[in-house]
Amino acid sequence: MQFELSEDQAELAATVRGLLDKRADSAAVRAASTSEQGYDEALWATLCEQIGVTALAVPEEYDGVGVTFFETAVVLEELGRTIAPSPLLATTVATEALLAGASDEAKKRLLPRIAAGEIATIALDEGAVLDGDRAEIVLAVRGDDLVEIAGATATWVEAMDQSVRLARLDLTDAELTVIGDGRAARERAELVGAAAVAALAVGLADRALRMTVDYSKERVQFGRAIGSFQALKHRMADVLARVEMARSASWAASYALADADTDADEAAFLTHSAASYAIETAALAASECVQLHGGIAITWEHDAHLVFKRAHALGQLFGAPHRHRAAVAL
Amino acid sequence: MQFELSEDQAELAATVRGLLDKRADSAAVRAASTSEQGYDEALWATLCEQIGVTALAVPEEYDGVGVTFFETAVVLEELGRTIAPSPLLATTVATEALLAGASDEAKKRLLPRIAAGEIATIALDEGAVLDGDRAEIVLAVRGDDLVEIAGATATWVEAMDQSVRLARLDLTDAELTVIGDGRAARERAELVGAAAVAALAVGLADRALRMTVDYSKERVQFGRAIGSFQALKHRMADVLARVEMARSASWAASYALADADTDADEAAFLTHSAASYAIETAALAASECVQLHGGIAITWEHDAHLVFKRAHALGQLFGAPHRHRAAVAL
Amino acid sequence: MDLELSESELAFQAEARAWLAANVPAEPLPSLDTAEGFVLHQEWEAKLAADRWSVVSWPKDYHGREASLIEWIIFEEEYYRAGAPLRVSQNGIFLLAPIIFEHGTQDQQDRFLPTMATAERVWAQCWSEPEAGSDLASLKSTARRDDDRGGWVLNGQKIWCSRAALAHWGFGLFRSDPQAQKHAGLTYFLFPLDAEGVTVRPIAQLDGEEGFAEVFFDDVFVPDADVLGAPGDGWRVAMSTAGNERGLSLRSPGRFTAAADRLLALYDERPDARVADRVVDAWIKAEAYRLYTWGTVTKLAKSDRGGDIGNDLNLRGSVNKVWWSELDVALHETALDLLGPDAELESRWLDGYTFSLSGPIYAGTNEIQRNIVAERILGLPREAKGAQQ
Amino acid sequence: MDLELSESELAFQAEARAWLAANVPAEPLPSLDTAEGFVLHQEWEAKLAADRWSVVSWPKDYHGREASLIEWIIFEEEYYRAGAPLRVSQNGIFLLAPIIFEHGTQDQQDRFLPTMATAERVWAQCWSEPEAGSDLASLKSTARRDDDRGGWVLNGQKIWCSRAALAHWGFGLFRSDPQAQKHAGLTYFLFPLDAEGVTVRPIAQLDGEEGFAEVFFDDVFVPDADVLGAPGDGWRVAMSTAGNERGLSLRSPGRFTAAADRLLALYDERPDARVADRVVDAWIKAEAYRLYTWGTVTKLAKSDRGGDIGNDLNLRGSVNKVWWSELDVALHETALDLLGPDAELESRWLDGYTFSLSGPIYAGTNEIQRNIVAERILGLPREAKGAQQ
Repeated sequence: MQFELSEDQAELAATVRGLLDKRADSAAVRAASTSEQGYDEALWATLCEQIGVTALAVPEEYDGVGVTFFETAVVLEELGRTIAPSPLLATTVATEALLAGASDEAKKRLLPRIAAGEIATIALDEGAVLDGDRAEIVLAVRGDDLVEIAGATATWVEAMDQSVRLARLDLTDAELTVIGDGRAARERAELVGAAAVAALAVGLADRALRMTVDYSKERVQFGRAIGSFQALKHRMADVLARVEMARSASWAASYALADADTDADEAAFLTHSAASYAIETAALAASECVQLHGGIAITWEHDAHLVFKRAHALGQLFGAPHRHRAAVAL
Repeated sequence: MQFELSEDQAELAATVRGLLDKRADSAAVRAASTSEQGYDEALWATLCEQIGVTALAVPEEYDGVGVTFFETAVVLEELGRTIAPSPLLATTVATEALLAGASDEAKKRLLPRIAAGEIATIALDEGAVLDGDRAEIVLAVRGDDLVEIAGATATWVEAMDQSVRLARLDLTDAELTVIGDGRAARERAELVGAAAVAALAVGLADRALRMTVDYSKERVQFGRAIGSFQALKHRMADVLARVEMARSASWAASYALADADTDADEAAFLTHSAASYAIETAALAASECVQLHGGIAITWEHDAHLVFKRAHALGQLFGAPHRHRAAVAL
Repeated sequence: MDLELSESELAFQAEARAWLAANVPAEPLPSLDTAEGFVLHQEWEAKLAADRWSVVSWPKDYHGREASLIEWIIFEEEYYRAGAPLRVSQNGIFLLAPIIFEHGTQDQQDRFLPTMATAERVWAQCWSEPEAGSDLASLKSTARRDDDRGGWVLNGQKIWCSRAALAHWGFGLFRSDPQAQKHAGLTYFLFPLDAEGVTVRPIAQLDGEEGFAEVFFDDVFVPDADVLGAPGDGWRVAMSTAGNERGLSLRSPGRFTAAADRLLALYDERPDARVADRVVDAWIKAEAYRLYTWGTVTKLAKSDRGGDIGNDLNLRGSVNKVWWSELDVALHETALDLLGPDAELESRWLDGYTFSLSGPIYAGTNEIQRNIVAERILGLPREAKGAQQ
Repeated sequence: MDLELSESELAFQAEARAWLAANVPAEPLPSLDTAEGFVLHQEWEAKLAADRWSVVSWPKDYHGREASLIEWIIFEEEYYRAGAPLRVSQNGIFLLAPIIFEHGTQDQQDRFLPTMATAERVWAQCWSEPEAGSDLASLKSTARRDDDRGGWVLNGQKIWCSRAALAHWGFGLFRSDPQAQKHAGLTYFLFPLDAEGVTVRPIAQLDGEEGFAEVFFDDVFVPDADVLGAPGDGWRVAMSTAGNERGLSLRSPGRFTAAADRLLALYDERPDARVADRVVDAWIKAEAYRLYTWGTVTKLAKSDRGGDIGNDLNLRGSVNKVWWSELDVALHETALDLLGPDAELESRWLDGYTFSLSGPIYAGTNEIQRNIVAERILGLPREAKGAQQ
């Protein structure tokens, strides 16, 4: 029993954070979000080549690193802290869907490409698809089938959070190939998506709290640092408590999904718990971040609104908190 | 358009408050709650004879004062402030049920007795009945009928809030007489009950806030009156805002129920709004009252727990807040 | 209690409803914080003014119709229910005009009010400074006396000046007596934003628009004729009851009941049992705010008949501010939950949501409002060192 | 991350589960704050001790089994899951014992720990004073040196002494150096509650029971042998890490996961879609707390291997205190909403509800805990005048 990051996992987190500190500051994130592709291709290349973020959960037989989804979640928590736009979320969900539902042939063909850094995504419904316009591998669940889509026309749809990329797929001229079991793929994709969002949300909430605390130590009003006003202190203390609990829930969920021995119902409960709780925590941390920063928070130059928009977006990608609670069997 | 108590209504409120200040202080309320009858018969007599609290909403043709339910609600708001146990809630609901559903004969027979101060109640379901063991007039809705019950065996059931009297009715040897339309009676009883509870809750919330504010001005910790700590100030400010809004909602609901011209749906919405909001406000005010008083709040001698228990009881008599919201047609 | 509207009030309501039905643009106008939208909103205000709907409670000489307070509230409810455009002139008509009516000279009233009513001249509020976001007592911008020219010379910087990017004139407090401390020694000035020495730098908001601006003052001359109230008396002038009455205290409940109506309509389109409770809760809170406002109106009507409840009104203003600003956020969050993933795609609700975030912040943060409620209504002790955040 | 239990831990878990299944009373015991219930709870503790389950982490010489921290948590989870009685000896084993282990003499450990483990001697915590509810630094009760008799003479009054109405011995801080300020000059004393000069006055609680008492000290003599730690060093002793570890920091999540399980069972009996969301939310929060505790245990295990995370642990204790106490209230409120009108009639949930109200108040109010989190974890500035509520 060791409920903390192992040395390897801690080192992975530190490496990613170090890289992102250098390459994903506010200016870089803004540039990437508003760029043609909507993300930093060079940074993505580095993450894939030097750290192998897309290969972590891919078994060695498919040219992957062969650790687990938990390690991927560790990376996502760090990414969440930066608000950097990244195809890792969509690619991770697609990877796990393939592992859960795809035929051996499809796994052999597609997983190595993902491990090498190709962007993948999976459409679970008719709505806009995460990274739908920049994924090189596009999957979908149609009825009971897991299908691979080639030649779809993707149209970018602008979202409030520019760091989240959504696109509508027009399948008129597309070629669909059945590559496996859609039910298994969907089930896995929905859980992994929720746990991955929880990890991003924990990182985001932590970052929002730090921003708020740092600012409230500096900002002076009425002759005092506003961080010395008890009402604000208590609100920040509440956010801290929630971030700590949310991180515990998020780690347990990712661990359960990565651990074959964990009972499926237990894993599902932990995942919905983590998503419900982490998303709400990120939303609270973000709105306190806006409120305690005051006027500057509603300016374009300041990052508070990026944090806020990301927090809201996370609540929509793989289900809102109340939907995750509704998904828990009573 | 005058959204405030008229001079007569304000005078009524002042008279009742003056009387209760003298006769329903903490000691009196505790004595009454734990007495055999569970209420202060002398005080009740005074309220009925000098102020005619049970006669207010009874038309003059039935020996009543012939004002409206709104005036009764004004009295209930004052009663709510004292936590005094009182048969007025049950009697008011029964009165309105009779006015809405009873035959002329039944009205002629029963309303004058109520106007003269007899306690009445109405059973709307199989559960424990408010004042069921001390009511001289016991009504019930059975299917589509409004019935009068004679000779029921009532057994007092102890509730957490000793100032609220509940009793189970055994109808084995009882005589039931149909006296009118049960559907009309039930509909009116449920709305009037909810609005009456809202009025009690507003008074209670106001009282809880006063207690908390007064105590936090006196109680010194760490060299300061705890009322000077901003976190507590903000919480009390929130309670104040809610009390103000709840009172507005409560007045509007009682007014709507008393005003024949008000659209029925509008009246129902206002009533469920008031109940939902006022009960939640009372619960919040009561728990802040407990928390800010600290240790003494959880002692028997202190009134904080009486306030808390009453707040909880009010949420159970004619529907919990979430049930009132559920009753609002969307 | 008497919640009936009189015959004349009902007639007024019907007339307003009919006029709005006939005149409100079918399509929402472009944002008033865009150059294009600004002009279109000015034209809309002119249209309102032409039929005496822009400032119904004002004297007839100033394009008003001397409507009663109750009529004013009725109009506001109808205005929002009709989904009519935002008021580009709101800084002027809600915040500045009441002060001009109370403290302005006849000359000032004649010069400023008519063009305000028609939105020919749009006003910006220049209130905060970089180091004094919520703490107006620590304003640093200065006004230096210039007897030769018979006026004052303004220097310094204002920030969060709403509408300033496109407005014509501004109003704000400047420190005219460097010796005086805190609230003393401030003077209330009116000034053209194209005056020599004024530089306006728009601030891009998180919705990408420019509703606010920084305004820099470099030896800007303002004649005595454009000083509102007595020199050094600016704080009292700015804080005078009237300043809040039709502003904070009566922030139209219509805006929120209309938003609640839209939320209910959205629920009809996209019913979701898991969100129903919050939909009803928002509806209830909007209604409670409307009812509470009728209480305020009743008190105001009384005060117009002589009773003095000015302070009580200011305090109600603080209760209101916390209430409507947090309700506005909750209303929009609930709507976005109903929209689900579609909420992420640009929509009217999304714009309203980002806009709602500024509510708890501007015009005195909700933290300040709660301090005011706690200290001035509940009488709780002030913070150590009288610090108030 | 590795959430597998080892073979030996699984075996320990199985053994504990089996023993509890065989021995937990079918019917809940009467309240331990009644004379009758108190004795029955003592007997239960003796039974636990006989099979070495009362203090599993203690040395074998003191009725323990030297269980690891993880095993201790496992036992706690099993204990609450089994619905076993409340621990009448909790003040002793959770709050006092860790301090005796860290600061007590060998003689004190030998004299006090065995009877504590068997509950032959039950301990009361005498912490607060009337004017120092949350503010221990302003304790006024005194300890006067008596060299002739080789000890101290206690005078003063303590309040909110939990269990004191029926307990045998008490522990608390007294001001042994009247000159010293605030936290200095306090000494930690152990004393029999039937000693000459001690008067115990029970406090009736809102649930009608007497879990707390006032204790008055009138020239009560305590020999040096019953001073815990060095004279004047009481504050440091009381605040020492160990004091919190197995108390606050590790307030058994089992208690709340078990309550959540009961809530789920109640939902099965009385399903209500309108309350489902809150039922799940409470379950989620109880689970999150359990998981967070595993993180704490991991850190603790490390520190037992030499790492110093004592302060970190105390801070986690403050986070925990706020968390479990507010979760406990929410859990019970949700259960009562499921019960509806029946909630008003006496029930286990109702008792639990009234009991839960004291959670956010005792052992340092949640306001104090939030101050600690804000100032010591987040590093936010202390209040003006260093006031801390």
